[in-house]
Amino acid sequence: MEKNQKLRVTLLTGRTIEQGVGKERGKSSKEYLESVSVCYMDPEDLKRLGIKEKTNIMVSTDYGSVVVKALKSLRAPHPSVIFIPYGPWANVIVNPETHGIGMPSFKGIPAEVEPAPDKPVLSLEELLVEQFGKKSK
Amino acid sequence: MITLTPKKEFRFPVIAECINPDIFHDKTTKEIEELKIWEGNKQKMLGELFKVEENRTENPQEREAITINGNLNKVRRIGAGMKSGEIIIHGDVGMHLGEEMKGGKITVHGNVGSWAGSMMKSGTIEIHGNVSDYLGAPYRGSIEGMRGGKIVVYGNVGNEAGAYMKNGLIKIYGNAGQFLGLRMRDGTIFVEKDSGGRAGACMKGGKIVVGGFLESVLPTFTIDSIKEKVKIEEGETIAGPFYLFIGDLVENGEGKLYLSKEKNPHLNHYERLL
Amino acid sequence: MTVVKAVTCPVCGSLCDDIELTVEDGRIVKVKNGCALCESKFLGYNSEHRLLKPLIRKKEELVKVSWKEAVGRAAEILAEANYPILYGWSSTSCEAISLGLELAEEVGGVIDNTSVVCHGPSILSIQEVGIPSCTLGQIRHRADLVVYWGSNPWSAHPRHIERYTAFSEGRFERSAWKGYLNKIKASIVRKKIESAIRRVFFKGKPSAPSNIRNEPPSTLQKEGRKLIIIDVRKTRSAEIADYFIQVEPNKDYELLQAFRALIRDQEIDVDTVAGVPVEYLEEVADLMIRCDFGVLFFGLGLTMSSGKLRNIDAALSLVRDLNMWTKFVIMPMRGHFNVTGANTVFTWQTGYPYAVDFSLGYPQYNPGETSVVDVLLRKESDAALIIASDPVANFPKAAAEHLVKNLLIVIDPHMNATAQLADVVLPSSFVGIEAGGTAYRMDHVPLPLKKVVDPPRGILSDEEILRRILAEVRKIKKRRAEES
Amino acid sequence: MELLIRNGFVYDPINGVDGEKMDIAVKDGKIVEKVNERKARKIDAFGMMVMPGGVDIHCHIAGSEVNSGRLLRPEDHFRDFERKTAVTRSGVGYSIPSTFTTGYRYSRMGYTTIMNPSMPPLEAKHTHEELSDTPMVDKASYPLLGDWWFVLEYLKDGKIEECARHVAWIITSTKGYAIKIVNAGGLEAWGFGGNVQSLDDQIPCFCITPREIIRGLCKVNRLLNLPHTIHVHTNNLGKPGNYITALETMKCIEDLATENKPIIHITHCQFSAFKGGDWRTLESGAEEIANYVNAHSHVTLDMGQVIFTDTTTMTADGPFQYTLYELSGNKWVNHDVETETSAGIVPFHYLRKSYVHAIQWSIGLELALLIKDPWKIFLTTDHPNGGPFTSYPRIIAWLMSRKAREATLKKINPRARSRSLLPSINRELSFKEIAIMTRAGQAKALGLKGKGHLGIGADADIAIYNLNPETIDPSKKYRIVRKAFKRAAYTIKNGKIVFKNGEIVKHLDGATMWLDVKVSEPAKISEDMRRRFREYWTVECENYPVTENYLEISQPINVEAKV
Repeated sequence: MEKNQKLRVTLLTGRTIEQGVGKERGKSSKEYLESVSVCYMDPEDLKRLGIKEKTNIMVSTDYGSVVVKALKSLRAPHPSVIFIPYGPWANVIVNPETHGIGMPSFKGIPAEVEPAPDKPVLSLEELLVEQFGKKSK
Repeated sequence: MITLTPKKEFRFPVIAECINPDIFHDKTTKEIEELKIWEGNKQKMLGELFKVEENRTENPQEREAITINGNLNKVRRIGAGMKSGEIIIHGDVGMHLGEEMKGGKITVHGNVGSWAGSMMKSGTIEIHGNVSDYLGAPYRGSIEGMRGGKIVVYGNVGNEAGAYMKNGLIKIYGNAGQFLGLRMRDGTIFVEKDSGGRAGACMKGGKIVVGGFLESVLPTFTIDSIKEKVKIEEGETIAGPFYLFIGDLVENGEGKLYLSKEKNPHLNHYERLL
Repeated sequence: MTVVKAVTCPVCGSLCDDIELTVEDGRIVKVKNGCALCESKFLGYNSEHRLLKPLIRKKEELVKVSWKEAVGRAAEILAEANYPILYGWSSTSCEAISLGLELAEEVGGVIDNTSVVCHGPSILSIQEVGIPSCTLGQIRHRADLVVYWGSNPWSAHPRHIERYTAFSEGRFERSAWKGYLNKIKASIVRKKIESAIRRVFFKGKPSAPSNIRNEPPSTLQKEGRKLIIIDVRKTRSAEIADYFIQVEPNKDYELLQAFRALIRDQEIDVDTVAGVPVEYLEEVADLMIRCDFGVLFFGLGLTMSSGKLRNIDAALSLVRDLNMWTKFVIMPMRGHFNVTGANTVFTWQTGYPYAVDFSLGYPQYNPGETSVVDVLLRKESDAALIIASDPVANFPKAAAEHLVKNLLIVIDPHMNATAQLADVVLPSSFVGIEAGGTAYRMDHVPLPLKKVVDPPRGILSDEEILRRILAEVRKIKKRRAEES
Repeated sequence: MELLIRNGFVYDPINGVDGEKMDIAVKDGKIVEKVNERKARKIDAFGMMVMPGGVDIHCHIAGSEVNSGRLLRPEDHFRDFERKTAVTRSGVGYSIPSTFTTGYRYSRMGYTTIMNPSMPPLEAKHTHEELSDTPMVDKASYPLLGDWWFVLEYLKDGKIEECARHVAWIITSTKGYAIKIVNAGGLEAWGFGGNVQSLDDQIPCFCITPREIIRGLCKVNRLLNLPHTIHVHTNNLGKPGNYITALETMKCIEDLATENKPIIHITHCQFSAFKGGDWRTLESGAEEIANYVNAHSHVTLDMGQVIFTDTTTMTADGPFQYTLYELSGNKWVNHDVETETSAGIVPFHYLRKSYVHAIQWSIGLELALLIKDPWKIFLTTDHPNGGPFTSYPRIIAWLMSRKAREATLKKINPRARSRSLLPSINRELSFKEIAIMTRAGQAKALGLKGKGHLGIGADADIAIYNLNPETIDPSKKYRIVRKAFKRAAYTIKNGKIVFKNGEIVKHLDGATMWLDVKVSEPAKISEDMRRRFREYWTVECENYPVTENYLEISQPINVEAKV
């Protein structure tokens, strides 16, 4: 199979039970942070990228890029559809446009995925600093 | 002629329905400066936010006109409910421009926020720039869409332009967003370039003409025929050919959706049904 | 050791109120009847991430201060703001929400709740179409056709199916649980046989399962309750369904409109809609018309994907139209445990369910204009109070970016991303565990939230914190009025 | 605090005072014999009319259906708003005002007591939360019990006393005030999309008829000794020909009446007084109903007057609301409540030029004018179903002035005008009769001892209107009458001036009245009850009752039941 270095996909974001459980433990909890800095992909798509599960990948949209850990989806097949649970990582790359109704676009966003084995998944603190800079008044 | 110039770059929303030729009419410059206006949660006077200048002119039509120069993208409700006169804006302008307008004319050389011409009854709005969403559409929960008048946009428009339209004309020389002419009952919408998906969703009547590309036609529209040309308004006819679709079936609608045959080759599979 | 019965679970919009908690030495040690989310909350809420002292940002660092100082600073920020936002509210009590509205009115702010980023579009469509709905018990007693669309109850509302729908026991309809068990058994056997056949004959990789072209099974015609799941991906909920329809991403609107045409027996010019053959859809449409009582639950899969409010518009219209033939109802699957309550209290006090702007001294409502994400994207606010929510983690980056530039007050029991970037952090008790109140279930049934244990020393409830801020704001305004 | 209202023309029909010039003394929130003239605050009511505060027996102002209506209709209220003032909260108005605004607007008209007629027991907390946020007025709410499974099952088995005990339990648990019956049995049938068509239709799956429910609950009401009668929204409401159902409903309990006392209240009777086979041939059944009511003393009614305006209809009558949706094509909300009831909402515009709407307008006024005894028929619009409560002054004008009626008659659909009975009716009501229909009669029908009159010991809820009965001829100057009732000169609640000079001057929380019904053997939360709870509802029985903390000011009324 031909191995693409970049894959064009549709990004969905949403709830998972792991994220729900983690959230109730606290939004700084390890469970929560680990449950939302991942990306579920179709195993075939992983193959197309030429990577194994748990490799870091970079997901990019028109609105930003973020590094998350690729996980094999248990609910395949859904070729070219990737899923990132709600959380700070997903929000870097979702579409903020509300089209006059108050709601940004959290689902069905065109995105690109590429392997990023050498780039780390940032911690929440690092991500906040990267995205918003240091808070100073 | 009254000329208004913002005294600063606005940061908070400015609610300026007092900027209206009917209200300015017969007022002195000082009286205009004292009109109430809101900036954020503080009530101010127009003169605190805008420099007001009067250029005397004998031409009665010009005398009624208001010219505004500058960035007004935070300024909402300009010309809301106006019945006559003219507003000319050089710069971007905020939401609800000319909402519930009943007459007169607004010209904007710049971009315009959402709900421009919302629930408009008569008059003209001409926009030489882009417009955000809900052009000519009604307020939340209301079915009272545009009832008359004319809106011409030379740039692009966002989603749901012409929603619930009952009469009048919207001409867009750029692209349109999704749900163009949603639930429209009558009137005409013309888009020279491309339209986003779901054009004509739930329409019951009226006419939508798309001169460019439309990604897909809703499954609840049926192909009727191919038309060589279509009339936009008195004295203006556009040459086709156009696919004519009728819909929306889900509302037992008889709306007409004209799509350029040339720009939409992906729809040629419908021809087998003709 | 005491056992507290009939506790309402403050996690999701299902608001299960049959939770039994065992309390020992002021700590919850055991949870009975709850789902994984419920257990996680009751057993894990008091984690090391708990905020125990009010904090104020001084020279870049958050430092511990007294309640007086923190509340004073918060009140000062709000009283001086020109266009403050007050956001969150869906995970606190109606009593606190009520005070929040009073505070927003007092400071001339924009108050918004989290429905703006979940079921806000649903509300906008309800305002155009209406909504035929009911309480959940009605569905338990009567529904013989249950459809979940763009919603994954198994993960987001884990007890929804067993308490209220397909697997619940009603007066006129029985649980479909047994049928489901049999189906699982059969499928295990089938999988074993298939894998044996593969091992013997092919020795290769398994052929791709054909979910996308998944024909309606004959069991769909059976008597009794049926469960249909419609989604863009095969969720855990989809696995227990009698029928799963996989819709192409962003094509829900087309599918819904096609159903609307099909139930009226109208011909469609195309062969497939949203990737599903029209003949399959006809069968499902037929099922919808023939059921005695149908229900369509929808989730964020509909409100968030392309079409947003119009997807809901189509879903509401479909269900309304179905009432020409049978009884059919529809309900949004509300996420936060009291997001319905937030909408409810907002509406009775202001006339509008969310996105209410008090800057002109009276309530104004127009999502897209007065909604918090739009206010942030337009960079209009200058101060923010965030309660029981974490917008830095939930909002798109561009919105969060402006939020953290505001003078930012956070009321929350836990340290979260927003609190980390706040100027004032006010630690609160957990509503429904350490503080009582009222919450509304997704079907608008109000339920009491219990205070089961005491909060840590010095921690106040949301209600009390807001009351203090409001009193302080009034003092400042009075002082200012006297000065001028 | 003491207050002395001097020299007003006092209308206090319960105490037989008919426009006499006298002083009213108030102390500590009650009417007293006299106060210390030097210390008391004085109101000079010379040339004005003094009445007990207005009482509204039936207006939908709080709870889940009202609030769904608010949510449904931003376009109804975005132009009609109230700014925050130093004493008042902000809000929005028109047909379904927000809670604070509701209280202020009632107070502005001199009303001080209002009854919210439709409370789904399961959602009673919601109703009470909203009532607690409705300032300026005392209030109460009627739980919907006509389709409650417990009622259907006990009545089917003939267990009246058992039924009564459970009704007592639910009234007290939901902090309710009266038994409300809406389209008896029809709402249960609506659970599967059905309805009942007559008093003798069987209710699917329950083997009982609407007649049995109405009779049963009427008996229960008597056993429990409740201050108000059963409060009935008839079957077939809103359907042509339904005046027969209304008559049958009144007749079906005739034999249960004793001592010439009312035992049933037919609410918003206009909607149940349609004669004719279909909408085209619709005509008024007001005369038939009035004849019956004039000849019997076991019935009271309220009008449910229609106003030509855009409003929002909302009732617990789910099937009726669906029909209204089908007729109008407007947006539609349905909300069925498990084991208890249903609800529906449809925005509606009553048009002068519509034949049906004009006939409806005429029916309401005909009822009020043809029924001779004002103690039997009360002024309502079934707010907001016939129109918002803020239009009461217009109805007063129509009732007091033939000229006012003619002015409107001229503008309505000509065919409806030709069929209207109004041109043949000369009656013009007096101020005394208006006082009965808007306060005294309503309070009496409700069994509210301290309301609707100005006798010693009554609650000091008083309205003063800027009208001089000696100089004004309401028949001719109906516009002045309308204006005066629209905006009281003073409204006094609990002895405090809350409204004057066109402004709310004091924000005051009213009490929520409810019945603490004492039965000899209360329905126990037994294991059996618990089990049925789990089976019937989706909440635990511990979480079902409305605890007193939901009532801003709780005012229990003790009732000693006969069971």
